[in-house]
Amino acid sequence: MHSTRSSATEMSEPLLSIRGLKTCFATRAGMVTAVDGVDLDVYPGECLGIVGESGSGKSVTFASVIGLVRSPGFIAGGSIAFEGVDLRTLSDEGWRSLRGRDIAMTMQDALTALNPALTVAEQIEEVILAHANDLPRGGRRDAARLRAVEMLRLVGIPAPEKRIDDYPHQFSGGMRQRIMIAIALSCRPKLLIADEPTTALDVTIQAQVLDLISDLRRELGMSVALITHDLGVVAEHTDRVAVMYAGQIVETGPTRELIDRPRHPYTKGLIGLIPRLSDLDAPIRPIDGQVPELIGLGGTCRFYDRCEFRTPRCRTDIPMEAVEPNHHARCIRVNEILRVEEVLQ
Amino acid sequence: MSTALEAPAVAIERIETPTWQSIRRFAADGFSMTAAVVVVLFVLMAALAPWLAPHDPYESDLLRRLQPPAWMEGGEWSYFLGCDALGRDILSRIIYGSRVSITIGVAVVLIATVVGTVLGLAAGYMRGWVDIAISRVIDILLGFPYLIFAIALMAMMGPGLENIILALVYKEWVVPARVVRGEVLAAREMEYVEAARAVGAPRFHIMFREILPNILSPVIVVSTIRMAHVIILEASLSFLGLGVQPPTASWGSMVADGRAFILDAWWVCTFPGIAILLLVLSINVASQGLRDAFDPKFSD
Amino acid sequence: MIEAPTRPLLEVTNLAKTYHLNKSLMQRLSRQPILDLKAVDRVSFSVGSGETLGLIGESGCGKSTLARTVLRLHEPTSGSIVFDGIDITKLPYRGMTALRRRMQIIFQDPYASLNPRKSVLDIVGLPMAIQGIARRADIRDRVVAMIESVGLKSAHLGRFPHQFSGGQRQRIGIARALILNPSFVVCDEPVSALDVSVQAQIIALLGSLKRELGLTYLFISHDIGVIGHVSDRIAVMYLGDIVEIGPTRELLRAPKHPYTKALLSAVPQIDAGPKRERVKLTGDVPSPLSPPKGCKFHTRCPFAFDRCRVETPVLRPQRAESSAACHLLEAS
Amino acid sequence: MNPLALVGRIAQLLPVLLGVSVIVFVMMALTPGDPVEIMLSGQQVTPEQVQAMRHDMGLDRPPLERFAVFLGNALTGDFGLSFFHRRPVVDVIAERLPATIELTLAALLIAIAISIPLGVAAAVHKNRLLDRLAAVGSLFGISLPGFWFGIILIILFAVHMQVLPVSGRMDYACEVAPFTRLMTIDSLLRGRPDCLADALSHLILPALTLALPMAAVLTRVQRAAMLEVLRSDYIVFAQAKGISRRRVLWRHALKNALVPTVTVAAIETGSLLGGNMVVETVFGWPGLGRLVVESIFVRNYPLVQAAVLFYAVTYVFLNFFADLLYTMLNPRVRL
Amino acid sequence: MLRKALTATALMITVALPAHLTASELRVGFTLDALTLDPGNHRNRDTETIIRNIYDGLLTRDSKMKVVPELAESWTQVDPVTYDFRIRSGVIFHDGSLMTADDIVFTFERLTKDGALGGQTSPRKDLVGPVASITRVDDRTVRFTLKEPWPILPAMLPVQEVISKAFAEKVGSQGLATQANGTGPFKLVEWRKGDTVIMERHDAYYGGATDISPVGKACVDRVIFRAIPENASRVAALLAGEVDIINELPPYDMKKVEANGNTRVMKVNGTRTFFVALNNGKKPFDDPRVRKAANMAIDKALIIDRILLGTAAPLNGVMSPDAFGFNPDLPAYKFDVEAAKKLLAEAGYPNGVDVTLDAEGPFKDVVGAIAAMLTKAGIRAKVNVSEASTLQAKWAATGEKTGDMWFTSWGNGSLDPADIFVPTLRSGGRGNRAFYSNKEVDGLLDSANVELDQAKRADLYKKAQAIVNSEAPWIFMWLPQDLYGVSKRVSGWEPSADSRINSSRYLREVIGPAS
Repeated sequence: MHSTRSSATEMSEPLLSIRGLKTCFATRAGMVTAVDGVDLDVYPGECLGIVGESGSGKSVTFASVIGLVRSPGFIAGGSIAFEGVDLRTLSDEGWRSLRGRDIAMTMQDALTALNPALTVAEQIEEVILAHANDLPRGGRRDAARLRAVEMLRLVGIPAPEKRIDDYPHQFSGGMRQRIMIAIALSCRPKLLIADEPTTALDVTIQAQVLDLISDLRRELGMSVALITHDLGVVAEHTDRVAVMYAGQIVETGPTRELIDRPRHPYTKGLIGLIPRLSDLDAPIRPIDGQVPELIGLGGTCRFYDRCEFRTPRCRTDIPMEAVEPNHHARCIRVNEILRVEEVLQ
Repeated sequence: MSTALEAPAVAIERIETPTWQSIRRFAADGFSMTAAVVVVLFVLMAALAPWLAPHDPYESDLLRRLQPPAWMEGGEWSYFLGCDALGRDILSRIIYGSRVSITIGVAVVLIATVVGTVLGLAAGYMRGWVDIAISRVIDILLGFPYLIFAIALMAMMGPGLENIILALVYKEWVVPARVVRGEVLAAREMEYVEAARAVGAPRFHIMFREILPNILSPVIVVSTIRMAHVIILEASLSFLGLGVQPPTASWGSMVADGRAFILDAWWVCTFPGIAILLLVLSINVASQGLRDAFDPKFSD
Repeated sequence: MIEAPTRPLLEVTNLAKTYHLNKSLMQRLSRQPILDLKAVDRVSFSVGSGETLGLIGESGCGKSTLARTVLRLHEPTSGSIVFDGIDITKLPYRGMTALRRRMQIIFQDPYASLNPRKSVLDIVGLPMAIQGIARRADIRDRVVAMIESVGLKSAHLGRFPHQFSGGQRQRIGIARALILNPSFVVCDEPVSALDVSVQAQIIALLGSLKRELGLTYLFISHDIGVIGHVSDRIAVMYLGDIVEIGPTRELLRAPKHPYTKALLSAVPQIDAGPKRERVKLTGDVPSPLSPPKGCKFHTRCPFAFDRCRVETPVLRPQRAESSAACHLLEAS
Repeated sequence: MNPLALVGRIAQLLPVLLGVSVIVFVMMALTPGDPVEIMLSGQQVTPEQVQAMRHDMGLDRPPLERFAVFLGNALTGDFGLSFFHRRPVVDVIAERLPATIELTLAALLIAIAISIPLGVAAAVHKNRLLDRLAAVGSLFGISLPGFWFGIILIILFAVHMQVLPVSGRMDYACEVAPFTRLMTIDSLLRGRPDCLADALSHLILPALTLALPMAAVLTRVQRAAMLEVLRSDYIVFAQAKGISRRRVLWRHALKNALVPTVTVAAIETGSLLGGNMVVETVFGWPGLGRLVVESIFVRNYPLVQAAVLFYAVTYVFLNFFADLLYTMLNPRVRL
Repeated sequence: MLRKALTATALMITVALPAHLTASELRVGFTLDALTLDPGNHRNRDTETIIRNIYDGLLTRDSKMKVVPELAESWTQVDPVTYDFRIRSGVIFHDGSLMTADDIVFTFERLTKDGALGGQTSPRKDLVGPVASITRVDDRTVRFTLKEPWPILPAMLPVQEVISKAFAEKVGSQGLATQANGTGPFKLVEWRKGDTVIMERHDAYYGGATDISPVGKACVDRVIFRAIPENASRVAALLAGEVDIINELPPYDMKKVEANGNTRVMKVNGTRTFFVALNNGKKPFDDPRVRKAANMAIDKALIIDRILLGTAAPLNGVMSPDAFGFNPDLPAYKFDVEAAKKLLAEAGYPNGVDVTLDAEGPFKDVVGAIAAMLTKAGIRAKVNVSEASTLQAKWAATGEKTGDMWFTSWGNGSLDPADIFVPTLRSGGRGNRAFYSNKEVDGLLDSANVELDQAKRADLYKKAQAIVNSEAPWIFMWLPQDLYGVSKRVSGWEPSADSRINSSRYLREVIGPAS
């Protein structure tokens, strides 16, 4: 629905620019390369969807962006530029002032992401106190509280001035998700990383929360990186989408175009296995096989084992290829796939 | 078809049971393995005491009363750690004393674990009045301070090895019982238990075949930790004069006897104490390794 | 009253399941409010032989409790369950054992549902061992055949659950449920813990097994897309009640109950093209511990009126074999 | 805090206390030895006097009747006369209790002061040197036999170095008017730094002996809890907010990670209270534990019964207290 | 006032200096704390030792155990059952009231009347003997009338202390347990239960027994009894100068106490006889030959030398050499393993015999040595260490008599045979652990009990001792000395055979603060 990207963003410089990002985890079994050579841009004001199954590296990519890859993970290579500054060179203090103010994050489950032992008030106020320079001296706490109440009102918590002193567990699941969003947005960040914001929610609540994020994005003029495994969510709420598989981006492009005309076999498969209510007779076509282990990969297309289009030529590292100016795919047979698709239709 | 499939089906693959994996993890942990080796050495020492001890641990020679260890003035190499107040060889008594500590530690924990596991299983799985009854008894026993309970029991039953074991078991079973009950309460809600019920598995099967194997590793881990505890408890009882009968050597009573001489014959109570510390420390280190190996989620 | 299109294999009448959350004597004596969780509140439906009845609802609506109560894994508080003409509501545990051969369950969590200490052979062979219907060697043959038919290899027989991926584990669970040749299988969210690509594999497997073995499914899910694709009929649950039940196409095309409408319209759609008219719900699902009076949905229903706050609507037949419980429908 | 929960706890206490009384009574009744004989051992006495004393102690009544009398009196707070002291049991226990409480509290404080910072630091520096040292230290701590360690401390500090007193609770020259009867606190209240120093010098060794094993346990609990908390989503989320590291650690993490430590500490305090007779014996500390053990030896039934009941009540209330703290630290739980 | 002075002094010295060095005081490291402060409501010697510094008795003993008048000026035995005590005048209680004959009558009636202690009977009743009545004859005379002759009455009176009637009636029996108002040389300052009893000088003290010089007020300001049950701790406290006198100095530590320049060992013959009771009623010790063999199997001298380090006198009978009626001519059983074996064989045990040797924990080492020696002679003794209470039950005169041997002891604070011989060796005696029964001995003891002529009485006991020696119902062991560690800062103090530490009587020349 909000799928048309304004030409303004197309022209502007990217807010966030990731090049060749490589993030590894040192495990007992060996070095797991969770993110392997990801290039990604997020433009001001846009909503970028990142879609993929669990283990595809979508969350780790953005954990790298905000500098919170959990031990034993570490960034092994590449660059992350935010407004032209390479985040990998930041000091601890630099990170501290970036997080929450310029880049904010929401997590999958607000129940675990909100500190159960602290009141909602404290959890919102501390971000405001940490970043806002415009609070009046002497009355910083009161001002922060006022702003916190405002934020809660903004995300649709009824009677926020009464409920602000409650603990997270006293709210329902949907309300908690709103509170988490309020915390993330309380310093008006330029980029919001929304990591599976609705997976833990029921559909009726999910719709409310996604609408809220979309509304706030427009209202605050921020960019959103929406990480999800649900293509339906992507289709309805993002401008552009990047599909990840086994640590790599396999396809990226404007949302509608990518869904209507997928070029990578995995994207195509993914779309094919979504049950469509509008067409109950359309069969669900499973992708055979399993996601490969992320240890010691390389030398072949990662989707090779499961691909119905595979050829011996695929047994090599495949680069991203532009199929249209804004549409890239990591497959050597993009054009043939398009043709097959057209034939089928 | 059956004849064709019988052999190869399994032969193709090496089967790694979860238990075996845990054991391999344990064996790979050098620190814990060292501790386990020390524990084994202590057990061997207890078993081979008559051959290892340089002297008769009961042979008293008043002329050697409080003779200092070998390296001190007045010491002799054949009485390496010196002699106690009755002129008995401390090293030999320590070697023999390991029998008491180890026997009691193993016996108490073994009996307590079996009893506690069965009662804990019954309480946790059957619930209802069985649970109420067992839990009440557990509550009551927990209300007693451990040592006071054991001391009172020892006063009641009189001294002796069997009585110490009983006195400790009477309260010790509560520990595995509580652990097992808690684990069972969690395990009985697991879907695999429901799956067994869904095919009509009898209660006994579910308790002992489905649930028990899954809660065994915490039980084993707790048991080893408790063994260390029980050994200290026995030593404490012996220290208070409620242990095994003299002249049987017990580390706790050796420390107690030596206490009268701490002003200058420090060796009498120092060495048996070190023996307790070493054995208990080894068991604790090994049981921590066991915990890490059996329950990797604790491992950091 | 809600008849299945074919001969009913399972008939559930006024089934209710209540959990007493504070039942200790002391809590009662101290006059704390009694917390009774009515997980399932007098529900009636039937499943026809060979049919798949889909049960959909949001978390906490009581669908899993319903499934387990139907199988007598949980004891019903009231109502009756008739399986293939036999009233099993009050059958003792041992009496149930023989019947359990014919009614099985596939669980949601592929991790918790397999005993981690048992090999595939033991897990899949357990139902046969319990039921005592085969010798050990025969069990093995049967297990091999079964796991091969769910897409595993006979070489996997001696492996332990932790050596399998989520999808493979779910296949083991399916093999276990089907090894006794049951006629009725409850699928309790069998795919919700799986990744989308694996989800599709399992749905396909369940579909083909159904056709091959002539199974009857009670299929539970919170995902309307999955339910839509597997079910012949769909029942929608809200806070322990069935609010609407009807043939799949009818229900999806023309939902009658406002909740069903909202549910359908909330599902994000991948297709471009005309969207379903959005029925926006406000607020959260009330706690099942203190459900609203009258129609339980009235707190969130955009169409609620005075009567809804007082009177509980009952399930009434509508057009085309559907039934729904809503005062609005009565009025029109 | 819900007052009903308190009522519930007290109601829960009753069957425990009844059970404990029955067990103590039966144990005492089955124990050989006659308190009168023990008192009079080796002294001239006529059978009539023995009989009179047995009558005075109520020992000439049948056991069941004795139990009924004991229960009836206990309900009114009367635990009878201590056979040996010939004074009310309640008085005798009350005299000894402050010493035990002071020792226990001191040990608890030391244990907490060691374990919480150490546990947090070990978790933060996981697998680094400090963590390893803490791990080895706590393994040593839980393996220390208290009675032996106490003696070694005495040998070191009192006998060899002679910097600390060998035993006792306070020098008699320190006359501090009793108020709380905890010597350290009374010294402070009365403004006697000399007495405070003296009380502390007596307190430090026994308290340390008791504290080290407890500190070892608590350090491990604290470390494990902290590690678990540090892995949780809310810590990542807190970091993502850009607040200071100190705040993340001490406000977000510690408040949650204290919950298990506090629970374990409360329960450990219970076992400390009832398990310090060994240390009291070694250090000549005039506490309750030693008194109870002596009383068992001399078959001073009324005192043993009352003391064990006291321990049971303490145990239940410490658990209750742990739950209370638990709710304070973890608002999710409501009693 | 004193407190004020003390505080002032304390302030003058630096805080770090131990405050106890500032006053002239005597600090006693004592094995036990007082159980109660009520002189009439205990049967505990240690308690009495402490109380005796606060309360004086009608009579007392000097360090040679001679009974002398204290609160009484003199006493006369009117006839076998009547004693008159003349009371000293002008004796002041600590609260300033005057002691009268009424106080004495009250004290002894409280001890002897049933139910006089708030419904209970004093456990000390027996120690006053078969009293028929105690009456006030005049202001200064109290008469004791007995139901039957009891020659040891004067010997027993030093262990009873006189209380104030008015005070007792005011505070009641419960109050007396923790408060004190005596006529003794020291007033109670504070009792820290389980730990310390602090007393200060009673300035209005009448001066104490006139037969024990020097007479007068206590010369130290304060006396402190501090309970240090652990032997090692008590010794360490002495060596560190924390206390001035300790009791029950373990023999092993004598060397150290002597080696320390500031302390010395003081010894006195105790009053407790140690022996191994042999069960005369049961095989194998029903045979006197076996009992004699056991006596010969023990190298008493070696044990005394090595374990007790020479601090005990070997005994051949039941009585202490210091006791009334001691028979010095008893033959000793010579240590001779071969002879013992021979006797054992004669008795029908050529292959030896297996027996159990019971003992309490504190005597473990001695008993270990005894068992080893017995075993060498063919009496294979297995040691069974139990608590005192368990053993007492096992060996009770009314019990099942299942034991073989018990290493035990019997105290005799009065040093009169009536107090040890009768209970331990008369048929059916309460302390007759050996279950020994000899009609002749019984007859001798009974006659001695009513014999008023002390010389004749002594002869009767001597005869009885000879019989007992020849029949060997026990293995006769020894009479240990009481050992005290005493600071050299204390002078003029002598230990007393009754284990009392009477701070007033002997502490005339305490050197004040060590400088």
